[in-house]
Amino acid sequence: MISYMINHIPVLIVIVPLCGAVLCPAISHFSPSAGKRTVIGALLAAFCMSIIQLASVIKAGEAFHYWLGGWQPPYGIEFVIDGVNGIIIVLVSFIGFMTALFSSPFEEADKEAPFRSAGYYSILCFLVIGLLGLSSTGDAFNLYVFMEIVALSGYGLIAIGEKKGPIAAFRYLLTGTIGASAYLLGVGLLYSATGTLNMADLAIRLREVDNMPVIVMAMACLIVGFGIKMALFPLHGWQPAAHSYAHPAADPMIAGVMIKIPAYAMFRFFFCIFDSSLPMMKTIFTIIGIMAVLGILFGSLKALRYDKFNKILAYSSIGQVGYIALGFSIGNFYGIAGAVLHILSHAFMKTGLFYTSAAFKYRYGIHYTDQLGQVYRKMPVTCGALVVLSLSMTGLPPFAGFFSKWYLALGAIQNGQYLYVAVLIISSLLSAIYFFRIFERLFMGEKTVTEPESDAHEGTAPGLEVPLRMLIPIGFAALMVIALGLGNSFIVNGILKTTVMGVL
Amino acid sequence: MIDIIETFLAEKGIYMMTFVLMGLGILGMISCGNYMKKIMCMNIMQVSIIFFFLALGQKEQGTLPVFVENLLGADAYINPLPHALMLTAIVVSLGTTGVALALLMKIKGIYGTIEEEEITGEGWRK
Amino acid sequence: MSVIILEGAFLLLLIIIAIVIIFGKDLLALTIIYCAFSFSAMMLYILTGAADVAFTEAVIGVISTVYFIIAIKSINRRCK
Amino acid sequence: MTIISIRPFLAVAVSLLAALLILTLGNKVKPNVREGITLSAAVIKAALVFSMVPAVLSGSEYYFCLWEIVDGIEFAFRTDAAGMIFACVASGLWIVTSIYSIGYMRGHHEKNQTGYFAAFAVCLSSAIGISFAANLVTFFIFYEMLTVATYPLVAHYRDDKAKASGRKYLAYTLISGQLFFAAIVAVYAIYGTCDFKAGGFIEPGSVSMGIMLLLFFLMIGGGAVKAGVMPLHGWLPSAMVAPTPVSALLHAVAVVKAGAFCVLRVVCYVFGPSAVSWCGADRILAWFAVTTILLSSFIAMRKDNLKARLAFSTIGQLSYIVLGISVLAPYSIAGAMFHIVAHAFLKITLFMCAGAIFVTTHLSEISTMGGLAKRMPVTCACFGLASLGIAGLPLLAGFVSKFNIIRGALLMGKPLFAAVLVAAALLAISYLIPVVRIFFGKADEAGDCECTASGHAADVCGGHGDATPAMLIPIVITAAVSLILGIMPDAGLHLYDLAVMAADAITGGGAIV
Amino acid sequence: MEKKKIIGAAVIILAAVAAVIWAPDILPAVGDAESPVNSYLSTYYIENSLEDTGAHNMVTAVLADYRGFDTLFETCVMFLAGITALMVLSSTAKVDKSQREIQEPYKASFSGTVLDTAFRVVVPIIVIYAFYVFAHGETSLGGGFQAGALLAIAYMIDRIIPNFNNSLGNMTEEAAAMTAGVGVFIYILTGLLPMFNGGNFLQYEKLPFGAEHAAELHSTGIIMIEIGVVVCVMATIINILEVVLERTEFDD
Repeated sequence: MISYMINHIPVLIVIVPLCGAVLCPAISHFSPSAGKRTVIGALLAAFCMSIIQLASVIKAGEAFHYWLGGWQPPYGIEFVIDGVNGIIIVLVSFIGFMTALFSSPFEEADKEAPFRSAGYYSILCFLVIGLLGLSSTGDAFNLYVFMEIVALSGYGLIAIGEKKGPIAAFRYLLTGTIGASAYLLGVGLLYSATGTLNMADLAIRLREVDNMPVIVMAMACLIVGFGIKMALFPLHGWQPAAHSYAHPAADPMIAGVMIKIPAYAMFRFFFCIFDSSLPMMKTIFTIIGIMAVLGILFGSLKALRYDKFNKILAYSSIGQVGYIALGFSIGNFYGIAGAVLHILSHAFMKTGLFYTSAAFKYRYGIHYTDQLGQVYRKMPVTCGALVVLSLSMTGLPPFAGFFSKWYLALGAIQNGQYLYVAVLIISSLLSAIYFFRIFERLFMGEKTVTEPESDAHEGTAPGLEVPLRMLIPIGFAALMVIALGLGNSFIVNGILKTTVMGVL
Repeated sequence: MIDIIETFLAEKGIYMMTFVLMGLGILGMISCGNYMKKIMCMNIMQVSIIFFFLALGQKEQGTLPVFVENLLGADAYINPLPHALMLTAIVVSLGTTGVALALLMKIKGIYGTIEEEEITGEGWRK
Repeated sequence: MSVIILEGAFLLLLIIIAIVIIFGKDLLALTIIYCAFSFSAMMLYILTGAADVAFTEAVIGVISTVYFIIAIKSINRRCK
Repeated sequence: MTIISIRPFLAVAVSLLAALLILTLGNKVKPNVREGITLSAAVIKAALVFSMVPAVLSGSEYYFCLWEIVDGIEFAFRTDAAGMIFACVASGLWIVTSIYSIGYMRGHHEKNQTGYFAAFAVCLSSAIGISFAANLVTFFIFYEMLTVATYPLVAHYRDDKAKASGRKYLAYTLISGQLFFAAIVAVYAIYGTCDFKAGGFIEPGSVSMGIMLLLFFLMIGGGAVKAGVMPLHGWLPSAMVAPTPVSALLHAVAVVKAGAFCVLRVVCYVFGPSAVSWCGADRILAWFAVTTILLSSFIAMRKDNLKARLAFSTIGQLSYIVLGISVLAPYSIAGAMFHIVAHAFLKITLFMCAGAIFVTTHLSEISTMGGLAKRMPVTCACFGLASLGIAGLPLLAGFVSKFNIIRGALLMGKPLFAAVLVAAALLAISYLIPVVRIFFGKADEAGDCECTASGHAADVCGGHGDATPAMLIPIVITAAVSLILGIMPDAGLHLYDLAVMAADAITGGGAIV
Repeated sequence: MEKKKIIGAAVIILAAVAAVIWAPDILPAVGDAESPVNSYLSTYYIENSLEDTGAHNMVTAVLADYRGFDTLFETCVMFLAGITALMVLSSTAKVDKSQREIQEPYKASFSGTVLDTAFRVVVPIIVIYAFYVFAHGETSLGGGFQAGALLAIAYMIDRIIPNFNNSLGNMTEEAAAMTAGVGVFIYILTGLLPMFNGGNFLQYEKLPFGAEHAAELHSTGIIMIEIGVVVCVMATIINILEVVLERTEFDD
């Protein structure tokens, strides 16, 4: 039975959490915390399956195709799992599981509103499902549906956040719908030129299409669609408010992973479908490059102005997404490897930072960095993780941020784009400024933290600073950043080389 | 005269109007002050894209894509694929409208108004 | 009068309704006009031969119009 | 031939482990457990490093590759002669500094000592990592770790002055670090390798003159900031705000020496003498060094604060090393390397004396230290000895290295640099000997320690006696070692032979005449 | 805000105009049969959708069978919309109408005899029509979504018109969300069943019920997912309706 289930893993990774999410409201009607446990269990199962899947993809060496409904690809929908999205699926399911674990203290199943935590967990699980589907599907329209699921669960999680949550969610809803419709228009144009929706089939038939204008228009729509979903520079209007007012426990997932997977989808479209010999690909990549460069500088500069912890992290996300877009616009092997590695490392970095911000909010209700004075005495582990993650964000060596910057810089220099290297350096210096400012306030500020009089959070074990269910994800995030840093050549050579080389 | 208009519409007219409708939808979403009108314009934009797909799938003498015994051959029927896709898109647009209205009521509850100036005017950006 | 010209007419109707919605002032009136918009979109789909989609659009047009009207109950009708 | 063994990595890992232990145990444990960990780590590390010296002396090298850190480059350690010198100095002096800082911290009732000792341990591990790094990427990883680990030490007192100096330190080091990073990427992209090779892996004509100069000065920028070459030295005097053991570490053992070592690696192991002289970069570097030597000596004369004066003397002394390297003669390179050793022992003695004086008598301005010798004879004697060594008097370590650099400069036909070195020796005398004269001069009324007035417990500041033994012993040891090294440079660990061996490897055996 | 709006408007109009002038000559003329859209996949769907799936209505065949995975996640979008609306408004207090009905027998001004009789006549027709649409999903127009929406409309009429002692049964928003969840779960079950029988996810010919040729299994599969879709769409629309209705003040 088990060995039989192995070759069904690509779809089971999406379907098992889907059952969990769908039944969570119903189960929680009977016993309040049962719904929560099913979701966490389902995500754990998905994580283990994704590791098995990644291992078998590396062993097999070539991509897996899973035909949904048994239909042959151009007629039915198929899942394509190769090296790149294998590792991204592991990332998404791992962070999804950790965020679900992390948010259990936030969503205690209180008696009078049992539905509240069940609803939260169901939406969070849908967000993870949408991201898993987004990164494993091989069909253009199916990608739109998964994008819509990610968007809707994003609106939900942002709306149940802080006081300004609904406003941020509403603005995100409007921009998100424009993005999704732009993507749909792009797919429509490609469909009008080729007649198929399957990505592999699309790539083959696009070779023979000679009328260039439709492809250019489709690319423009795709860039706008992905740009809005990724919060790339000119299209990032919704992102700062959405990330700083979202639900504190779901924020790591939203900020860490939700804006990264459309970047992977952009890679899938611009490298696997459009062949790079097209004349206008150069101009398309330079456009993405310019957007990325402006985004990096804008994000880093804007982050200097704010001292609300989440706002700084939100603006630095705009910069870091710019890194990923920069990697893709560089286009050679090192550029793409750097971009994918940055997707992984920045996901852990940003998720970890938002974990620490949520932990500060949970224990002391801290929103602003100048309330952080001497907190490290009471919360040593969280602040230790904060230090590790911030150093990695500024791109200092032993951590993962440095190595993805290394590949990006190497790709840029091999391409002769010295402006990109300069931008990488300037942005890491700018991010050093605002992260070391946080260190100054944290370690050297005077004591501004008042111990909460009644320990309102009885969930905290006596010895621990924050409930164990929150400490584990924080610890894992910091450890993964170090592990990714030191083990990055395994990822680049072992997993990415075969896939990316096949594409270039 | 009629067939001149017909051929113009066939090649250029229908797509022109679809894109103008989409432009109007997005324009409405940006420039309308009232959040309710923004939702309506969002729906207008989604309808225009749905129509764009359906216009692609049209056939001159094709009948409805329901199988009839004596009619054989592919060009007798209209292309069913865009219809299936657009069913999904319409249901998604209903879902989005439902969530948007729930948000609208929540914003009304918090701010007491759904005019953008009154809400963003009080510096909610901080 | 071939199908294409009817389609063009309905599309023009849609554009006019869109302009009215953008510059309209009274929300309740706009909701009714929005229902008309949904109806003419349905007619358009029938003309392009998409009966299933037209059926769904009709039903969903009715439902979203009802939602809008309920929402207006708690929002004042006038708007800038 | 190369011996594959894990010892170089163990040497680096020991103090990282110690840092982790200190951080986890932290203040849940009595202070001397924490000091115990630091001391034992220091001793183990020194033992590991010294155990590798005989093999390196006999010409073989230890090589250990952990894994492939970046696509194509390994995270590898190689113990060549130059690396061995810096490692011996760093690990040897760590034992001395940790004993001294235990005494200092106790005497001065410092708070948050866990952070201090942990950061200290990480600094030392990155110093050893820098010395044993086999390629530019590993070197850069430990170089930036050193920057980050030194920041909490510089900003130890956590008041506004400390924050400002910390910010300044970060600004200088991070900016130059990022430029260094860009240069490393460029070198790897152009040459496909970044492993250190004695004599440099960049051929003179491979790239146009402009690009070669650009790459050279981007890389040198990284080293020059830490080595305090004049335009980039701003952070060093302001880092005086840190407690004295930290200044001892900063100015004598780890940070500045890492900067000098980085200049050495870049000039001799990346670009190589032939490439550097082809693009004329060595003359530019030499002139920078000369201006630094002269300017810093003049500034040092006017500084009344003892630690500030020593800081500027360090800036001057380090530019000796930079000058020695940029002369590119085998003798001058050997002299420069040996000056790393000499200056380390001499400067650390001076700083420890300054620290002892500060703890015992709370005096920091030289003018108020009249007649101190009567109260603290041993400290002042060692201070005198070390300052003579700094001035380059024969029979002391400073003379050996200076003599070699001058001999190299003359051989290379650059008499002007030799003249500068001699002038610098005189200047050194002019700003250090007055201090000694004040010590042994007459005691003006402010000489006695006001600590009795401010109610210090008598035993803590030794009343009218010398500093506590925990501080005195290290001072005497380092003064003695600098004396021994002066007489027989090859005593103990044959550091001088190592220097000559490295210099010959760099300049391809024959002395470039 | 003013400047931003005008710039935005200008950009959009320019884009629309550019697309309008530029686009037409690159898109296939409306209605011609040789365009790639009408020639590549659609011929396969038209020719063998009857033997493959046994459904006369090709759109339902494509929707439920060829691209059944899309429809699964479309129903998930509906379920998610319901849950999100519920979660967003769960913190605003409901308007309690209980005490108003007790004091004086509530007589809604607009509910005259005309509306009541219309309500009694229309609702049964809608419900019957909905079941017809559901049952005929394959052979003629119709399908899960339309049937579910029609049932929801019936519930809506029943919920709004009579004076609040609605007769057709009263569904709280939580109950609606749960039934929507169960509906989607039915859909997933039909997808999982073939997996135990050697097929891929949603491969209807591997459904474990006995049948001599595959087309019959396919139509049973389509019917089962139609049930799931109907339940989910109906429950979600009712859920959003309840959420919004409970929190509006009907003071007339």
